[in-house]
Amino acid sequence: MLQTAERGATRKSKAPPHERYLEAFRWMLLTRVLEEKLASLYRGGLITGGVYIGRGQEAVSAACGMFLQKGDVFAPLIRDQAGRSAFGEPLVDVARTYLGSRLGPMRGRDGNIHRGSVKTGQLAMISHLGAMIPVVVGKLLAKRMKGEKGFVGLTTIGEGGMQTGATHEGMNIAAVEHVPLVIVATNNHYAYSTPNDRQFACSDLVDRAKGYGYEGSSVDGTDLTQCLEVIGAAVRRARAGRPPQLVVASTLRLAGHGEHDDASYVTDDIRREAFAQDALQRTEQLIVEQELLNREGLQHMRAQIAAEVDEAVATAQQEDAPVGSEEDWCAISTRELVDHVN
Amino acid sequence: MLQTAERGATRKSKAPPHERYLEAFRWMLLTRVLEEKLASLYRGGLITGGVYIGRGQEAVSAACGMFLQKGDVFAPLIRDQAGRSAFGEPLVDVARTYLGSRLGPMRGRDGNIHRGSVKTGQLAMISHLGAMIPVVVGKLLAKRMKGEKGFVGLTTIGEGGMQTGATHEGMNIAAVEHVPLVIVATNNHYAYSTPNDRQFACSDLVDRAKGYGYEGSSVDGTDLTQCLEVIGAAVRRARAGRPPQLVVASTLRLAGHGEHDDASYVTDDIRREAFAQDALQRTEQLIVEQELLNREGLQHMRAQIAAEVDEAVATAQQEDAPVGSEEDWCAISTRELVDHVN
Amino acid sequence: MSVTYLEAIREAQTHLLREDERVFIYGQDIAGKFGGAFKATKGLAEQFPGRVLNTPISEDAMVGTAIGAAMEGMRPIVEMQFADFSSIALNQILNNAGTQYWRTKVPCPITVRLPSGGTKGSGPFHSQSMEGLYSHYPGLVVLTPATVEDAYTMLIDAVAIDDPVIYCEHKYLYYHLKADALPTEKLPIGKARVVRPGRDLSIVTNSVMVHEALAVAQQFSADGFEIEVVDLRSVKPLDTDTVLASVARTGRLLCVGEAFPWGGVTAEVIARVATEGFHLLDAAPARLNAKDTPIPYHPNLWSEHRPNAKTIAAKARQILAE
Amino acid sequence: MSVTYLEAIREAQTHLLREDERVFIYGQDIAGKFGGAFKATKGLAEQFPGRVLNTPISEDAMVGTAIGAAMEGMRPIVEMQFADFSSIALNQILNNAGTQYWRTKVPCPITVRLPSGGTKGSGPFHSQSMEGLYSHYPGLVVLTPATVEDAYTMLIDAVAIDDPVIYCEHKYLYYHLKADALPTEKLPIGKARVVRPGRDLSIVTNSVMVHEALAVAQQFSADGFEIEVVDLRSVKPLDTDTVLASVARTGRLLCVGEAFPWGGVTAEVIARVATEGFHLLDAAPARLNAKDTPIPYHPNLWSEHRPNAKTIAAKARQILAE
Ligand SMILES: Cc1ncc(C[n+]2csc(CCOP(=O)(O)OP(=O)(O)O)c2C)c(N)n1
Ligand SMILES: Cc1ncc(C[n+]2csc(CCOP(=O)(O)OP(=O)(O)O)c2C)c(N)n1
Ligand SMILES: [Mg+2]
Ligand SMILES: [Mg+2]
Repeated sequence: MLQTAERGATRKSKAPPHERYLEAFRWMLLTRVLEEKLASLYRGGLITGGVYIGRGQEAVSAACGMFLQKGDVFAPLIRDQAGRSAFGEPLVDVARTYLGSRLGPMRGRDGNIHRGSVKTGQLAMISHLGAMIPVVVGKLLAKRMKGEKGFVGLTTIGEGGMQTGATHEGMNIAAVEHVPLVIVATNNHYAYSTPNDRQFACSDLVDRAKGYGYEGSSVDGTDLTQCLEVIGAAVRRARAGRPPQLVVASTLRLAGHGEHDDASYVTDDIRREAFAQDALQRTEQLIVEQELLNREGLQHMRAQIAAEVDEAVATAQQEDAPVGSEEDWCAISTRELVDHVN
Repeated sequence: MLQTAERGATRKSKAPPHERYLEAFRWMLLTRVLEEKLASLYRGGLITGGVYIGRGQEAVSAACGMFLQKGDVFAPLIRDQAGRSAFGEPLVDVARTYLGSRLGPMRGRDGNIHRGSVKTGQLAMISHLGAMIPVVVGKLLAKRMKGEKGFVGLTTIGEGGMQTGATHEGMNIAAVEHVPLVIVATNNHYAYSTPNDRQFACSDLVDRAKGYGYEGSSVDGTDLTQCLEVIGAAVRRARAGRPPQLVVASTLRLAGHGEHDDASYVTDDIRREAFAQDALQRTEQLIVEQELLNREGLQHMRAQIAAEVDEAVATAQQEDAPVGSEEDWCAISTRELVDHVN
Repeated sequence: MSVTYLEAIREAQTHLLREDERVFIYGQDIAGKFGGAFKATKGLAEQFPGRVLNTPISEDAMVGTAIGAAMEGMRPIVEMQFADFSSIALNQILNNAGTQYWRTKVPCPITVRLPSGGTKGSGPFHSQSMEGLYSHYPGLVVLTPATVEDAYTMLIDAVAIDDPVIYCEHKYLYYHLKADALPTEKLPIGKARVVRPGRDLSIVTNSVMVHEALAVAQQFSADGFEIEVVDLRSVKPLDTDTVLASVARTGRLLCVGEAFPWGGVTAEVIARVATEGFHLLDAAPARLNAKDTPIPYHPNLWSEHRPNAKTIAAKARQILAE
Repeated sequence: MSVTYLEAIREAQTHLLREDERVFIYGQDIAGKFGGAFKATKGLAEQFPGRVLNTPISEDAMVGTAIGAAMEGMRPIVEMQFADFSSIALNQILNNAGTQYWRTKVPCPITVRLPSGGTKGSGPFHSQSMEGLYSHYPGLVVLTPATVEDAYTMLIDAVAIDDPVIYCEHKYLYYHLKADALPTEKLPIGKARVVRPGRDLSIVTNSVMVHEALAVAQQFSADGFEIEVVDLRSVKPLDTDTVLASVARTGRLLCVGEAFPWGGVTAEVIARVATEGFHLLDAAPARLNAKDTPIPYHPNLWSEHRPNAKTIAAKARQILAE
């Protein structure tokens, strides 16, 4: 759908499903099940801090994770569980972080959606939107300097986050450095409670691509086949040395901003738009229609996933929380340079 | 040249010169004479701080000032003497600022290019590039809230300044607020010593317009007729309630970044480009060719300008400098809230 | 009827929008039915059409726009969604708002509301106390209301001030603090308040830590020690006179703050007392701040990271024993 | 042969690029023949192709990119064109670089060079001293070399440190300060230096003000007063021990800094001495900073705005008379 994408087109994909369609579906389903579990733990008061889920964006996110290889850089944001899982994040990392186990990748120092780890090649985001983009650029630049080859970096952003100065500077510097970067921007039509018309005034955010020297593509984020094709192609182009890629996906956030938010500001009109379809439902429907999996197959997958999620949660729940009095209160790694301020 | 501008086209203007062509030329010439004087004062050690001049950009800048009316907002940058003068900045304000007179609009507190004043409707820039854009947006928003009508705001930026986060956020918020803003960006092919290829990677900065929901136009900044037409039209469109306007002018900076800089990094190749022409020379040539003014007329104008500039400088030179011991060291206007830190 | 700290902020804004047509509010998610991440503007957009405006996620431009509007005669209030995101707007705040009047004589009456300070589980990027950072630079007034009453009157005063004001409202106090009614009296901006008189030790503090200090004072009172608690209210200007008067009474000083330990409010207060009131001190002054690491997410870590009644009490005991 | 402060910075970078292939330099106008607004990288791009890179005017992205590269094993040096423009990168520095190791265990060895401090005619936006601002937040090492020798060794050490370092080089010293040769010895980072021993008064200071203090010490020596001058060198970590030892010798303390007066280095030093060395003090400590306004452009105003030998001497006289 490079440049010439039909915007908002929601016709049924005519093409046969992408070869990795089923795998993607599994990541999507895993995400849905996991996030519903997290939401229910949150409602039960068992999670401290916020829970932000990717409901409606699972197709986009799964595709983001699936085309990355070992050695690639992935900087996910708050609605990227599917991509995180697809790129290899163990479920127990998720559970440990949310449930405050001291064994989680952030050791209780940072929480929930801010997790990341060297082991999984996933950067731990800071909250300030757009700030991770130049960090990915720097990693890619360094890899090139070190003589590595064939790598890409992928990071995600929302239509709201695209309006930060950090995003602009990061997108531009990536193009100047000609690093193999893919930015997948999801316009889910809300940034917290703010609709598009108070966020930007261009007719389509993919129009930003040209102004940075990126190649731009649009994708219906509720259509998994398209997501796999378009994001897969963008990753391939970046890997082949083309300029940075901007993919703009269209969806509706099918949840509150976080689980504390009832999203009552989402209008009925917008819920009737084509981009408001549930990507997971659409995918499942196609799977059933095209008989990629039969009922039992589906049921089996569901049961397996539920068991995996439950196990991860159960593991984390048994683990100890970090203990304040044992904490190593030292912000830098060079211990002899710690400032002894009283 | 809206949207469809032939890029880099440098064919001679076929159209008859703009009706205000001669007036514009006078502002351009005034600028050249004034800035040469400032440069020579600087070389003579009579100016503290930097001297930044607009050589090569006089046509763009003159056009920026000429279509503004009383009540409009103008936020000039460092190469905008022509626009400042055209919009009504008295020469003595310039001389007083550069020569450190206590009677200058900045009272010695800020210098040279940072001047501005309520009286002339010209904002005093801070150095951080892009930071003035949202300030103009705020002024326009406030004017609308107060019920004023028919106003516009115009601000300028360089191709380097366009890469700051502040510019991005400011441009975007202007479009979201739909304020009558015109941004005139001059790509003079260098940001200090940095050429375009380390500054951005799109093929033309006017391509940014669409991504913000702006109307974009390109202009040959060495061609005064085009500058008057294109910038005049952009100001008219903004005033008529069209979306914000981005005009991208092409020139070469025909001086050092500042007068301290010999610009030896400017390549010979680039000096041979069409955009490297001297706008003032081109204008004068056309004036002579088309007999808009005869030799005496030109000579008279020159002499008059020289006299005005000399008078302003002479006035400022006789005035006292600010005195440290008499300075009112108080950063806020609410005197009872001054912090008495020792 | 009772009114929370958060409601007081909303009521102050209602009052301001009603009484002064120059006032408007600018920020992320503050409009519509939604009324802000913390609901500080709930209902205001409907009540005052066109004067409570949602912005893009552009902190720098939000403040830049407010500066322009203020220079044009308006009285914008900018709501940051969290204080921590004001790092993006820092350049506009310090270098544009903070220098505007001094450079150009044009007043710049913006009020930037910073939902500040730690709460359980908020982590490194939603918990910061930034008053020290803003106070370091010239040209700003920096306020840290600690009570419902102050939250109300100081916000109204902030908007009336002809200079840029950084108004640090503490998120922990939003719901935890209640008063019977909105205040009918006020202490002017720039004055600290002796919240509890004492004779043995002055605890000088601000914002949420005022309440921890009061708890400690209460507890020590049972043992016969009378701790005086001074709520700074405004950290710039800082009311040195009231602090010195307190130290003159008690001879002992403990400064407590929730911010990071290097520099900031507690260092400034101690520096003032040491330089201007050295002979009033009967013992070494002391300070207690958060630890010198990012603010941890996990409640177990967070509660150790910041000062609390227990650690304040321990410090107080030390000083009293000297 | 002689070497200036600026040349020392260039030589340090030459050494670093030569000895450590992980090092690269990233900044505006630093490459090509041009070699930087102050020529701190002059010749380096030619000598080390591909390792001295011009960036767009994007301070936030410059630092963000450096952070990513550092996490990937490189040792980037970021040159800000002026310290004042680092306000744009502040979020990346404080919230990303400063928290990285603590949150993720991944070290973030970036060095950010800030051409700092006032020079004649530079005005509000090209003169700032930002060490206090950066030191307030956790996770950073903040250095302010005051001599040619320190400029050289501390920059080399900075890049070797596994944590983010803010290296504040003073623009006034670039050309004004000369040494005979590059140093062959060094004091480790984190140690302050007693530049001149004394017994009557300790002046604790950093960066350019070390030289003003030395001038005053010299002058007082003629009157029989021996002033000890302590150069902090590193403001975070701050070498409290050396400062306390000095105050133990002299009993009197004056802190001098070029930055704004509220908070910052001088407040921190006084707070440390007052809290940890109260009984060492024979008189009230004092501080002297710039005035609490933006930094003026005009030389007549600028020279009154910052501390100088005259105002330091006046303060010193006051303290000695107590
Ligand atoms: C610089 C910055 N400002 C404000 C926030 C607070 N915030 C967190 S998520 C969010 C909305 C993001 O919207 P969008 O980018 O569209 O992503 P979505 O949540 O829709 O996936 C906001 C305002 C932030 N994280 N960073
Ligand atoms: C945020 C920021 N970073 C750095 C600078 C220093 N600086 C001043 S002018 C300039 C070059 C500007 O180039 P451009 O925007 O193309 O304008 P030109 O000078 O070519 O007119 C730089 C880097 C600045 N003023 N602001
Ligand atoms: Mg969104
Ligand atoms: Mg330029």
